[in-house]
Amino acid sequence: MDKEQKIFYTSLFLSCTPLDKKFFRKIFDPINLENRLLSYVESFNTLGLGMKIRMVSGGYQMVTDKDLLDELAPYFGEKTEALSRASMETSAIIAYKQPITRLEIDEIRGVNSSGTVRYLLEKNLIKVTGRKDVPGRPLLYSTTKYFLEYMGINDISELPTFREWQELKTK
Amino acid sequence: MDKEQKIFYTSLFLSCTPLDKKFFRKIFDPINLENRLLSYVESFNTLGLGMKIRMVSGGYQMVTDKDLLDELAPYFGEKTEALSRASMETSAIIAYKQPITRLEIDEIRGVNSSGTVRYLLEKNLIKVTGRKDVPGRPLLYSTTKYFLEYMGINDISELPTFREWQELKTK
Amino acid sequence: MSRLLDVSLDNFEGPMDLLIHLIYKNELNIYDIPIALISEQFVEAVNEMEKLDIEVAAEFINMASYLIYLKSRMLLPKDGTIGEEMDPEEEKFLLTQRLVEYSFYKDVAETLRMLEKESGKYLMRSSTIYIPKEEMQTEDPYSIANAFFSSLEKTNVKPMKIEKDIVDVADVIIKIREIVFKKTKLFWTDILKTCASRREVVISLLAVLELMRLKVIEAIQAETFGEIVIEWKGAEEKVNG
Repeated sequence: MDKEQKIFYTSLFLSCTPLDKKFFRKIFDPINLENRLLSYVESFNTLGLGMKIRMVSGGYQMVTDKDLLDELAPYFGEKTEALSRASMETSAIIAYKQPITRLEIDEIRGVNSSGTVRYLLEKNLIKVTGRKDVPGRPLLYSTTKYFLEYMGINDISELPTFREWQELKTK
Repeated sequence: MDKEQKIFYTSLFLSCTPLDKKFFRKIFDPINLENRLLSYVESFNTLGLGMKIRMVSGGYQMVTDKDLLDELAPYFGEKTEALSRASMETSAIIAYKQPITRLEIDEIRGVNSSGTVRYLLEKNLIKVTGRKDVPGRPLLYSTTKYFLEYMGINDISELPTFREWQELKTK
Repeated sequence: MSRLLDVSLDNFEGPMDLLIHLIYKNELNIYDIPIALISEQFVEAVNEMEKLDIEVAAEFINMASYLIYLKSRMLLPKDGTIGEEMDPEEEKFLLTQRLVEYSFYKDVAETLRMLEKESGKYLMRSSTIYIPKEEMQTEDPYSIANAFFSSLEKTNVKPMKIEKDIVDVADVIIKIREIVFKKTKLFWTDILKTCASRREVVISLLAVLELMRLKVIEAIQAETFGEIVIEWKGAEEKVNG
């Protein structure tokens, strides 16, 4: 293996973000470079080490194999900040009652939810989906696709029903 | 290549700090594990990809080859300034006499070491490991795992002993 | 002789370091240092520094006076007095030990310097890569259901419905007085649960403050944002109750 190939691999190893072709044109002989890089990528990926080089947005990135994610996630999964109780409660109300106005959320929770709603909007867990046809035309909120992803479900209908919840609770 | 080997490589790829045997004992079958890990290290290092797995501070770490330093350093080298003589001397004393109080360090060095001790604490090369059971209950200091990593050794016992040093001196 | 000190004081980590330097310069045996010679040179070095207007650290001055004292003791004949004065041979032995130990650590520091240099040739990533959370399951549907239905339940079992728009402080004081009297000790959040509106929460807080002022109850908060414990203090009534 020649030095260029090694530098290609180690550069991708040291950089956790993708490195674009411009970067390699700067440090390597640019003539016919792309072909060489492609062959480096291929020979690396055929090694099947568990990590591989993928091409993204005009660059290269060293990543782990998809099928190792389950094993690696417990140790290298991004630290998620858990939702606060208020956020959990509010997003749950929105999930079950969507589309819903802020006033209706407040009524169920018994407290003002404007701060929490703003937080959930920022976190992309809920979104505005229209206005309710009542005086004042208040905004209506619904959960997002990301909310489903975050909760690990495919569809809102997968959420437990009241009866199922009661059964689970008493167990 | 089996899944265990791939997970070993990708874990080392993802982690910037050395992963110790304890970590792998948790996720792999612990029987005969060390031998398997050693063979994984060897087969990785013989690939000559530019990065290699080194054994340091009682664990494994993926690093780049020494001979690529000049090429990689301009882009990825973090400029860390070398330790001062006072820091070296102080950390040497702590390494051999740990756990040790600051006063005991001062006595050996013949000077006040408080600034140096604070610097080493900030650099995570030493840590507080308790209090000495003497009047005033002064803090005790020991070297950290990072100290081993920084020096590229597995264990303090790899440093020369006083006896070895004396023999060399009197020769 | 002063040429021995060809480096400035800044280059020495301390008096021990300077002593070691002098021993090496004179090619002396560290295990049998001629105290007279070494103390002369040491003092001269310190004087030199003072002449150069370098601020000499107290450690150097201390060591210089110690060496002079040791030298003078060694010149005096042994008079047999034991205990009150130091035994110069014993002192020399202790100084030798300290010097040997220090010179060991000085050499280890050199070893570490080499290790540092070697280890520095390996590059590693400065941060661990974390797998983005989109690829992982973070909350489960049950927790969402639990949050929703629990909040519904909470609304259903509201114990008090204050009909009138304006909540009267006097009423709330009576209510809280009753609750605290019954339970003797409870949390502020227990009182919150009995509140039907935000307005009532505010008035309940005022009521608690008023009852504290009247020394009927006592409220303690152990830490910032921690739970507030409310305790009955109206002793005369509690005896009867």
